[in-house]
This record gives sequence, C-alpha cells and structure tokens, in this order.
Amino acid sequence: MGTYIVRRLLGMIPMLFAITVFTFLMMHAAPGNAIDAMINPSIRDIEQLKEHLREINGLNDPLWLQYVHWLEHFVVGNWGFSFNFHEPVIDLIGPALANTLLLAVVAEVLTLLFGIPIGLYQARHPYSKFDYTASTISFVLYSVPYYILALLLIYVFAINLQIFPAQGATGTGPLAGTFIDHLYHALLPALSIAIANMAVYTRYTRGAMLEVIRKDFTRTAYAKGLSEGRVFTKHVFRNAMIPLVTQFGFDIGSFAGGAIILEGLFQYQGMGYLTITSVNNRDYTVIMATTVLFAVCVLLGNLIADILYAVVDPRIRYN
Amino acid sequence: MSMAPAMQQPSPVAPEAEQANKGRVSKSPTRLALERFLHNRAAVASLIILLLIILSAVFAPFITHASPTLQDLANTDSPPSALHPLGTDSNGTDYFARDLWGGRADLLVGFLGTASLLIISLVLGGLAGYYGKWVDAVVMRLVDFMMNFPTLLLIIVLMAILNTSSLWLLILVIALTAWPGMTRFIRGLFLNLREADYVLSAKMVGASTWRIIFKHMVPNIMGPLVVNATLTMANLIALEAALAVIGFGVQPPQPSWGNILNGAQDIFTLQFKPWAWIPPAGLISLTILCINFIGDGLRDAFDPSFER
Amino acid sequence: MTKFRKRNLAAMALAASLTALAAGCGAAGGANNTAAGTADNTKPVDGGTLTIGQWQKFNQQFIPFMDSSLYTANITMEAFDSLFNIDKNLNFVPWLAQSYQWSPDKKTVTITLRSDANWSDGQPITSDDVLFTMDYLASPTYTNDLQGQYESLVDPVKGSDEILAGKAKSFADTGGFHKISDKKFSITFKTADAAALWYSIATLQPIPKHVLQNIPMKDWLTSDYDKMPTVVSGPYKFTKVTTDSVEMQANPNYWAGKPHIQTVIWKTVTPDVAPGLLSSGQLDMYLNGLKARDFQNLKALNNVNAVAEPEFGYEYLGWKLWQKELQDVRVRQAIAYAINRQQMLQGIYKGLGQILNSPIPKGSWAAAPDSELINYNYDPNKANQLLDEAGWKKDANGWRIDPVTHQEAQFVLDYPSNNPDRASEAEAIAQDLQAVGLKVKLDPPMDFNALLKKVLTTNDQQLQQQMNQSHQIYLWIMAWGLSTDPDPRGNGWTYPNANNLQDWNDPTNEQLIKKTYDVAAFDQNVRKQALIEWQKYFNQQWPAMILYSRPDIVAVNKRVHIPQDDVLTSMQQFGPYINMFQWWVSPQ
Amino acid sequence: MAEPLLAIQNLKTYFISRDSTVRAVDGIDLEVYPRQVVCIVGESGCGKSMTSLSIMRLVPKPKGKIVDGQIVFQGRDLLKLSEKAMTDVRGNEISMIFQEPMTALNPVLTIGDQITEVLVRHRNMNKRQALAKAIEMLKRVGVPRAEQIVHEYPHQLSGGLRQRVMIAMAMVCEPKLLIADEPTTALDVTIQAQVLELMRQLREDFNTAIILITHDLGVVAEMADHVVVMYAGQVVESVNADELFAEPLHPYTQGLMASIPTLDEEKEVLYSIPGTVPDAAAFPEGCRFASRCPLAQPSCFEKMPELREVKPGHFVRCDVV
Repeated sequence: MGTYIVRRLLGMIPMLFAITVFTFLMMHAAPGNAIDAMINPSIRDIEQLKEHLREINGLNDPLWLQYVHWLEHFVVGNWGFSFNFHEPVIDLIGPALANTLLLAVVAEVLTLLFGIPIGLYQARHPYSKFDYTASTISFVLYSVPYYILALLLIYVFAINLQIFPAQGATGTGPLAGTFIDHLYHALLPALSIAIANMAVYTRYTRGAMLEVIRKDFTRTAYAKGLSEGRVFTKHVFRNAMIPLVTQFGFDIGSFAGGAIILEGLFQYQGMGYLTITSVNNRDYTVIMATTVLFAVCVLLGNLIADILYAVVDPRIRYN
Repeated sequence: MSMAPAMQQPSPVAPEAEQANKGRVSKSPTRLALERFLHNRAAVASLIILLLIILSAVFAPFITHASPTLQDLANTDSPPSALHPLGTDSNGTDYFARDLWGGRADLLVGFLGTASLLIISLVLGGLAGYYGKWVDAVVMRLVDFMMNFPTLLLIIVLMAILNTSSLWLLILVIALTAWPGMTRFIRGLFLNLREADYVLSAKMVGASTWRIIFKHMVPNIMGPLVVNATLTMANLIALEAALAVIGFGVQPPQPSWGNILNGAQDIFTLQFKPWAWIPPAGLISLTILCINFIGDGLRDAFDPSFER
Repeated sequence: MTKFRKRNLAAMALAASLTALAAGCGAAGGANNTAAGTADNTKPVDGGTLTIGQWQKFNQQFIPFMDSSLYTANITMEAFDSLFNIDKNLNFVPWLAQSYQWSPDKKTVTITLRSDANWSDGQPITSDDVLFTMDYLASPTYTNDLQGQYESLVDPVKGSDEILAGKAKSFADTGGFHKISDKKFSITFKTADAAALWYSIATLQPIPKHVLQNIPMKDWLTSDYDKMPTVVSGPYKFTKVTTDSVEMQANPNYWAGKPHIQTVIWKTVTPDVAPGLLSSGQLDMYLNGLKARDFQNLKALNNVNAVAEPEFGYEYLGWKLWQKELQDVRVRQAIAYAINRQQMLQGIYKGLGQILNSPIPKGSWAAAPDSELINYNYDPNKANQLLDEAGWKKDANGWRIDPVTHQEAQFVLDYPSNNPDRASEAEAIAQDLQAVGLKVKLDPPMDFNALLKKVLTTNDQQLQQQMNQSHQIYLWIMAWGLSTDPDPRGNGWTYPNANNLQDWNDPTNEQLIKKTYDVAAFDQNVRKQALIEWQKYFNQQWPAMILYSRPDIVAVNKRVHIPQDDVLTSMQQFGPYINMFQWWVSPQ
Repeated sequence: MAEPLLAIQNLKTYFISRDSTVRAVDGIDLEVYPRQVVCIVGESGCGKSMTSLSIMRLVPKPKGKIVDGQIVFQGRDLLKLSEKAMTDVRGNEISMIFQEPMTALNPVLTIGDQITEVLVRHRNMNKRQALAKAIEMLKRVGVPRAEQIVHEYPHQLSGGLRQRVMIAMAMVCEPKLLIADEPTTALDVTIQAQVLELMRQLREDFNTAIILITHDLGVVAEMADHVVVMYAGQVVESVNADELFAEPLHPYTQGLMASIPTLDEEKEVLYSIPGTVPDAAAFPEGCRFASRCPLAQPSCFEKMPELREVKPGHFVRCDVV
C-alpha cells in the first residue's frame, strides 16, 4: 500500500510539471503587464522605476529561466506578490484555502450524510413509492444547476426566513471569526452544492446497491443465515462502495469548479472568489497560484480516489 | 480468427447494406429505438417542451416586438405592465424580450458547443481508439492533462485574457476545454469496435482509415454517442449559464439566461422583483431538465437492458 | 475607478468634501437630522459597537500610505490622525497641528503640534515623527520596494528630488524641514504655491518613529506593525484583524477625548446583500456601492436612514484634443448639447446625483455659480445647428460627414468593464450622438487598467496613428474622485501632466490656472475668483464632456447618533473628516 | 423408512410482474430422508434452482413469490416461520453451496471473515474461537495453508479451492441438510471428482442429507440415492437412483439418458431432444412435454397428467407409460 501511494505520488509529478508550464505560458501570453498596471503614472522617473521592477521581478530573463525561478520560488512557498491586494500571495491563499476546505468538507458531509442513506433506503425498498418519489426528485435536483438552487436557497433562507446569511465567509458580532461563525456561513453554499451532489449520490448508491444485490455472493450471505440488515451493511454496501469512492475522489477535484461559481454567488471568500477577483483585476501572480492549486486538488482527488479504491477493493490492492 | 471468413466473403459490407435497404419487414435497430423512445412519456413530454423553448427563441421577434438590447433610460426598472409583461431591467430593456432572445445564446452554446466538441472528440478519440499504441498514448496523456485542469477556471482565465464578448469565441473556448471527457468515452467505444469482424474485414479490403472510422465505426456507436452528446449539451448549457452568472459568459447587452440572472442577484431584486430572475432561472432549469429526460429516454431506447 | 482616485490622491492634497452640502441641504430630513443617522439633544452614551460595511476587501497594510486602497484608507484614518482636518465649510483646520504660520515669502510654513497629542502608548507625537514620515514617503525604498503610491505628498517640499535620487537621506539635510522644537517645525516648499500645503503636508498622517525606526523600511510590508498597528495616534486602535473584518477599540488616550463608541468593526460586505444586513441590524452602516435603484427600498427600511448626495467627483466623457475634428469648439459644444444627461441620471441613478457644467462640483466653495456658466441642457436642435455650422453635413443616410476625412464620421467609445452602469452610460451616449447623426461604435468593455493604458498609450503617438488609420474619433468614459482642494492641476487640466488624458494644451488655460495658486492666491478670495474665471473658460472651451456627479448612497442605522457637523457621503475621500470619535450609539 | 427430514408438498413459486406470471416452480412434491442424497435433475430453466432457493426462502424479491405449498423441515413448515426464525435455519440447519465459486464469495472480505461470520451468527462464538474453527474446517475440506488462506481474499484462490471454501462455509455449522446447486459445473473435471468425493466424505462424517442439483447424469450416477427429474417447473419422475438408470420411464428422462455421451458406444451423432422448453409464462394446457414427446397422444395435449406411482416408489408424470 505504501509503495502504491508513493508510486502514484511520483506519477503526479510530470502532470504537475505540465500544468505549471501551461499555466505559466498562459499567464505570460496574457495582455497587460502587471507592472504597468500597478504603477502610478504620475511617478517621476517612471521608466527607471519600471526597469527596476522588471529587474527585481526577473522579467528581463529568458522565458525558461523565468519559469525556473518561478518554480523554485513556488516550491519554497514564495508565491509572489499580489498587485491588487498588495500582499504576498501565500498570505491570501491561506485563509481562502481554509474557507474553501471548510465549505468542501461541510458540503461533502451533507452530501454523504443524506445522499447515501437515501440511496440505501431506496435500494432496500426498490420500486416502492418512496423509491419512485426519491428517484424523480433526485433526477430533477440533479438537473437543476446548483447556482439556481443557491439562488432559491438564498431567497428562502436568507431573504424570507432570514436564518442564514446570504453571503460572506464570516459574520459580525461576538462570534465573528470563530469556527461556529465560519460553519454558519458555509452552510448555505454547502447546502447548494450538497443538494445537487446528493442527487448524484442517491442515484449512484441505489444503482450500485441494486447491482450488488443481484450478485451471487449476496445470495450466499443470505444463505448463511445473516439478517437482511447485516447482509446490506456488511456484504452489499462494502461492494457498492467501490464505485462510490471513485465518485468521491472525483468530487474533490470537481469541487474546485463548483466552488468558483458558488463562491462568486455567495461572495464567499474562498479560493474561487479569490480567483474571480484576481481574474477581474488581472492579478496574475494570484491566478497562477490558484490555478496550480486547483489542479493539485484534481490530482489529489484522483489519488485519493485510487487509494480509497484500493482500500475498499482488495482485488486492486494486490495487483 | 476472423481472417478466414473475411477472405471467403470479400465484400461483407454490401450485402449488409442491401439487406438494410430491403429489410423493411424486420425493423431496423434505430427504428426500434425510436419506437421505444416514443413510448417513454417523460422523454416525449420533455421533447415537446424543449421544442417549444427552442421555437420561442428562434421566433422571438415574432412573439415580442420589444428589443432585447434596446436601452430605454426613460423606462428603467419598471414592474410588469401591458407594454412590458415582465417589466424592464436597469437599462430599461424589456425582460420578456431578453428571456426569449436569451435562449438563443444558451441553446447555441449547447448545440454548437456540443457539435464542435463532438468533432474534436471524434477525431482524437477515433484516432486513439482506432490506432491504439502511441497515438492512443499521446491522446490519452493529453486527455489526462486536460482532465486535471479545472475546466471552468481555464475558461474564465481564457475569457479574461481574450477580453472579448464574442459568442463564437466563447463556444470555441468551451469546446476546446471541455473535450476530454467525450474523447475518452469515444476512444473506449472505438477500442471495443476495433476488433469487430466487420471492421477487420473492411481493413482487409483496404478501406481508408477515415472511411472505416466514419462509415463503419461511427454508425455503430451512434446510440451511446447520441445519449452522451445529449447529456453533454445539457452540461454545456449549464456551464454557459454558470459562467454568465459570475460575469464570464455571454456579455451584455447580448442577452443570455445566465447574464439576465447575473443582473438580478442582489437582495432587493430577488426579494421584490421575482419577474426578473424566476423566468431565466426557470428556463435554464427546465431546458436542462428536459434535455436530461430526453437523454435518459434515448439511453433506455438504445439500450433496453439498461435499468435505472 | 479606485485607481484613479488613488492617483488623484497622490497628486493632490487629500481632503474632505461635502460638509457644506450636508450642512446646507440637510436633504435627509431637515434641521434636526444630520446627513444620516439620528441627531438629537439626548446625552451621548459611551460604549457599544458600530459595524461598518465596505464593498471591497481592505488590504492588510495598515501603515498609512503603504496601501493605496480607499477601503484600507477608510480604516487607517481612524487610527492615524492627520495634521489638518476639514471643517463643515470645507476649510482645512488645524488638527494634530495646533497652528500654522506662513513666512513672508510664502515658501515656508511653521507648524506647531498639539502639546497634548500623544501616541496611544503615551509617547508624545513630535516633530521627529513628522520628519520620519516625510522621509519615508520621499525615499526610493518607498517607491521601489514598498511600491508606494503617495510620494507626491512630499513632492512640493524642497529636496524631495534629491532624496528620491538617493543623494540625500532626509529633508532635515535638504532644507525642506527644520525642527524648531519637539512640537514645532517648519517646512520649506520648492516654490510659493497657494495650494501646496493643502495638497501635500496637510493630510500627512505621522507614523511613530519610536516604533518603526527599528525595522528596516523594506521589511515594513511584512512587519507585525503593518499587519496590525498597535501604537496609534487616532481615536481607535486595532484589536483584531481577520481576512474580511477589522475590529478596533476606543483609544482611551486620544487627545480629543475618549471616543463614545467602544468598538468599531469594519466588515467586507457586497452591496448585493448589504440591505439585508442593514435591515436585520447586523450592519449599522454601509459605505459606497449601494445602488441608486435600491435607494427607495433602503429608505423604506424602518430602522435605517438612507441618504443620497452627489459624490465629490464627476463622471466624464473624454476625448483627444489633438484629433482635428475635436479642435473645433463647436463640435465639442454640440456633443454637450446632444447628450441627455438629465435622462441618464434619471434612468440609471433614479434622478439622484447632480449635473455639472464645470469640473468643480457644486459642493465646493470654489464652484462657479450656474449663472456664470453655459448650461448645456439637452438640446439636439442646438447640437445639430452647431454641427452644421462646423461643416459636418449629413449624407443621404442621415449620418454626418467628417470634414477632416470626408467620410461618415465614426466615433469609437471605450468604457470600463465590470460595471453595468458604465455600459448603460456608454449605450445612452451612443444613442444620443447617433440621434444627431454621429455614428458611434462601442468597443467591448475593458478592465480599468487596460482602458487607462489604452488612453495613455505612449505619448499618444501610437494611438494617434491608430486613430488616423481607422478614421476614428476616440472617446472614453471615466470618473474622477476629487480632493477637497479645488486646484485644477490635480485633475490634470495643465499641460504637460500625466493626468491630462485629453492632452489639453492651451496657453490661456495655463495662465488662468497659474493665477489660482500664485502668491496673490494665498488670499482665499483672490483664489476663489481665479478659480471661477478658470471654470468659465473651461465651461466655454469644453475640453472634455463633464457629465455629472453620481449619487453617493450611505445607509446608517437609526441607533447611530452623528453630530450635525459631520459628513457621511463621499467617504471615498481620504482624510479624517469624519469625526467618528464624536458619534455614539443608543444602547440596544 | 424413518420420518423424512424435509418434505415438500405442492410447492409453487411464481414470478409475478405486471404483464405476466412466470410459473418457475409449479407444484413440486419432494421428500428427503436423513443422510440421503437426493439429486434434482433437469435442463436449465426447469425450476430446479428455484426449488432449492424456495427451500431457503431466498427466491429473488420482489417479483419471485412462493404462492402455495408446504416445506416441512424436521416437522416445521419453513414457509410459516418468521423471517427471523428462518435466518436461524439458514446456514445452520440447512445450508447451501452454489454453482459459481468465482462469484459466490464476497470479493472484498477475507475467507476467514466469510466463514467466521457463520459461526458468530449461529454458534455465538467470539472471533478468535470462530477463526480457529474455520481453520479446522478448511483443513477438513482439504484446503492447504488454511492458516494463511483465512487472511486472503477470494480472488487469490483457484476455482477448486474456492469451492472447497464454499463447502467449508456451508458445513461449518454441521447442517442437517446441504443444498448444492450445480457445485461442480464450473470446475474442471479432475477438480469435480475431488469435490464430489469431498461431499460424500462429509455426508459420512456429519450425517448430512444432501440435495444435489445438477444437469449432469454422470454426477447423479455417482452420488444419488434418490433422483427427482424436473421439467418445466414440475416433477416428471421420482425414483431411487438405481432404478432410474435401470429403467427410466418418462420419455423426457429417457431423452436425457439418450443424450449422455458415452465412450463405449460409438454413436455417430449425439442425441438431443427436439424442440424447446415451453415458455414458463404461458404453459400449454396439457402435458408440458407433449410437444417434444415422441410418444405423445392427442390426449396428452389436452389434459395434464398426474404424478402417479407406476411401480412401488417409482413416480412418473405420464399417462402413456
């Protein structure tokens, strides 16, 4: 297992390399040079200042060298300086990443907490009234884009009932900035993602369970005299989890995409929001960093999916 | 293993085709699928609703005389009235007209985006699946690479860099970033077909690669391809709207459902002007729901053994 | 937009704005109400919390002038007092400086600091702190390493060039600064200039030398003090900083008395949701960004006072005066008559805001009275007439022929992205100009930096070439936020000037401007008259299409009590003109 | 003879859906005595597997349903037991092994896990005791390296070993009755023989009665005490093994016998019964074999023959013989 993980981790390196090169080139091709954007044109000796800044930022070096320098700095955590926020990029990323992670975890917990049990219940009582209702609802929820769900949730919970905040990652008052406060603010956006994701999970769970229920070993388990509950939890679910963990790993990666829209919509100060703000301000150092981090998320998601896959399926583990 | 029969039967294609033409007695698989599809009530209803939505977008100028872009500062933010059934936005532009015309942008992104994506995927996936070996390896590395890139982020950054409001460019960018999933899917289908007897026999008679791919292989993956393309279309429409909601999709004044929503996200609009945001939100959701139902219906029709 | 304000700030003294307006109009609710909030005669109550929402995130750079964001400045303003403050009549009044005195040659000003002004740690605020701050702003490190934007605050002081060039270290060595005692010093300017003090040293916020001298200046960016200044001169000190909020507590040692409100919280909140938070009481106040179309809804909230005042600044339609077509004043005036500004204000800003016919907003003491100016009311007939006179004939399609190119005139209009109001304005201008036969093409909106770069394009030669090749007449929409002092140089109306985007090069104009700051102008009445003369010339020449002051909407919870003299609108101006230490909140 | 261990009377198991009713098992009678090996023989789809699943009450839900009959096991009607009581019977008093050892074992659980859970369930053993017992049982069924294998997963074992594991799992509670549904079909011939030998051995050791379901008459000949031949959901012939081979009476049985390939007779073409099994959703009125029967009379198509005792202990469902 250990060597398996190490091997997979090493396998990520070329991909990371390709992604950073691509991102670097993309940012380089972008119009509007960061230095022009940041300088007050009324400064005296402006050309000299520009030259100085080009020099200290290494913009006079050949492209490949600039990349190498960037990579060196990136690896040691020197992610550059945000021209828009006037702060080191890494200081911006830290809290944003924490917020996004919280959002992701809350969303995933909600998803799994409701999505899987509903799917399980459907699989235990297939073709029942509940099953049909749940299937239809989850099909609809799966089709309605999550940002529209988010608008509806804002409309209901933030505007009309006023029990959740409509935006932001933290609030005001004595609890401001505490974990509870963060959680409270993460709930509504998390719920928007979770509802759509739940639909995916119920469909997946139900499908996977029904498929496993038809398997011979399930019959064997019954034949051994195990109770239905035990058969479901120990035999069926363990096997149905195999496709589910793949989806779970996929979630980690795809969360990055969802986060951009939702954080934009909720003005939730996470990685997505930071990215949008930076794109709007052509703050390339920040975009570089967030892009690479999002890509790392996808890679890690795949890795986690593979590891979990190996954990739940011994056939993979021993091959 | 299938060499010998191929030799004995030099032209296995022609009789097949002939049979298909003559054989009206036994129904063709496509026709069977169509019949099964027509029996799926949800799918047919969805198809009708979707057609209505498409028609209302295409014939928007005949449904309303109001312009979807004309600014009228004398009439901004007005509530619904006889003249403006859904009121006007903060430019004084008629919401109803924007909702109708807005469908054009979204549906275009859906259709053209899917079409261009299909072309890219058919070429790349087809080559990879057909040739295998190093071609496959190269294409799959490319797919892996693109898959590891958060598509949405890539589109946002590209759109920002290009600083454009061109719908065509948006479609192109979407197609150029969203192809890996479809390519992988098509490659899988081709990989399975590669060893099929009729493909091998076509190779034996010296058919060109493109002929084999488009004449022999593509028709045989039509079913899954159509299903997948349908679902892709739904995804692309959702994607455009998502981009527009945060200001990166179709740019105003050109209307799209997403950018109408973008202009209606503040609390007062949500609270006091449901006519501003419920129609575009509803149209996006309904369109996607319908397409998904149709996709579902198509899947059941093409693959009756598939059980939901 | 903010970028421009910054630049503007850099060029000019920073100051206040609309005291006069707020006092004068009392628009919000009569004599008993101030601009917003509640004014009454009940006794102030100490304690409580005030939560203020701001649109954009502040940057965690709290040493004054380290950061150019207005949203940061709004916060640091409560922690660092400046030498001068603004009274309700828009005059500069001594603040940390107790008094000032000009030398006979008007080049040197002697300033005495308040004897009771101390840092929050008990150390006195001294002449050394002022010098330390001036040297910091003048140093090459400030410009190069800290990427500071405010070096022009010390620019008019004698020796600033030598320091920037590295030839001198301190104004004390260049003759720019002379320490008389711990609480008294004199500053010598390069020239006698009636505006120099106001656009430079007056708004200087001294920083504590005894704290910062131990940290190499280039490391200030990452220093703890910068992230959360603990030793302050103003009414509030920083107590907690998170990514999107700042908590401040009253400074008990504040020289003007302990502030009534104990805690002030600054919170980043987007305008989309601010109304909800205001109505639920989670926000007491919101600055900037509230939409005009929400004004009535805001007013309808029963716990909130909302006021809309014209901002101290203006939106304008710019053009390049080197373009032959625009060198004809009749064409410029025709454009002025052709554009329906009244309807733009009505449609986009719900009738709030104020039309301007000169670049000095009406709230300023220096504003020329309407009677002295041409009022460019919407009048398409007059516009047509002027264009006809200028030789712009209409062709068969109704489009006017550009007399320079002899083709259909083709205007191209640029405007900044990310603001739907700009797009509406661009569209409205295009429609209005087309109505008088001038064809307008709208470029896709571009982000502000790209637009600025395009307008600035290297000495305009490149742009000139582009325009000549494509036979286009170039227009753009931008906005200026103004400083209190009406010096025309600050907005780039002189030549050459980096901010003179329209390249207005007119000797008469230069002469008129010179009169507004020469030695005679040290007399305020003389200066006012000179400014009015300049405005009349501007108004007639119309080197740029001044549109209007947009409305600034501020919403304040009714439990907040704000003295009548205080100003709430136009918070985008930098400077301690809001005396928050005098506010108080009703206990809940 | 003594009391039958298991007595099935008139068992009917149908698959009911909206459009059709499939009569998979349609009135079966069957008796199994202690230590007896009863073989159920028939073509695939004749209802033999469904009979065995009915005994275990494991007919696939929700469509499959036991609509009529009695399954009396040691004096109790299994069909009347609560689900809970039934689980005490399964794997304990009656256990079952399946055709496909490849798929009948859970791929994500270790062998030990899968065996011990039976003991934990029925014998109240703790994990450690159960594991020891499992290892002992594995050794008993001839699994080498039993101590290691309990920690391994099914995919690491060969087919033959897996079937031994299945048998160990089924026998670990020493059931009274073992139902083996084509236990050797998926195995190659040498392994088949070993497995059959093992089952015989186990019957000796544990006094277990066996219901052996097979379509392979060779296996029947090897193992059976009593044979039940099924066709289209019904018993068509029931007799002890020796007599069956000596004198098969039902035309269908005869057909089956004729289609066994034998080495000593050099037949040119292998015999096969003409025609196909009728659709279980629409059985004909009369004898279900009539359409394929060489001896069929017109009356055969009209009236369903009863299962009648032609000779003592020899039951046949045919009016012609």
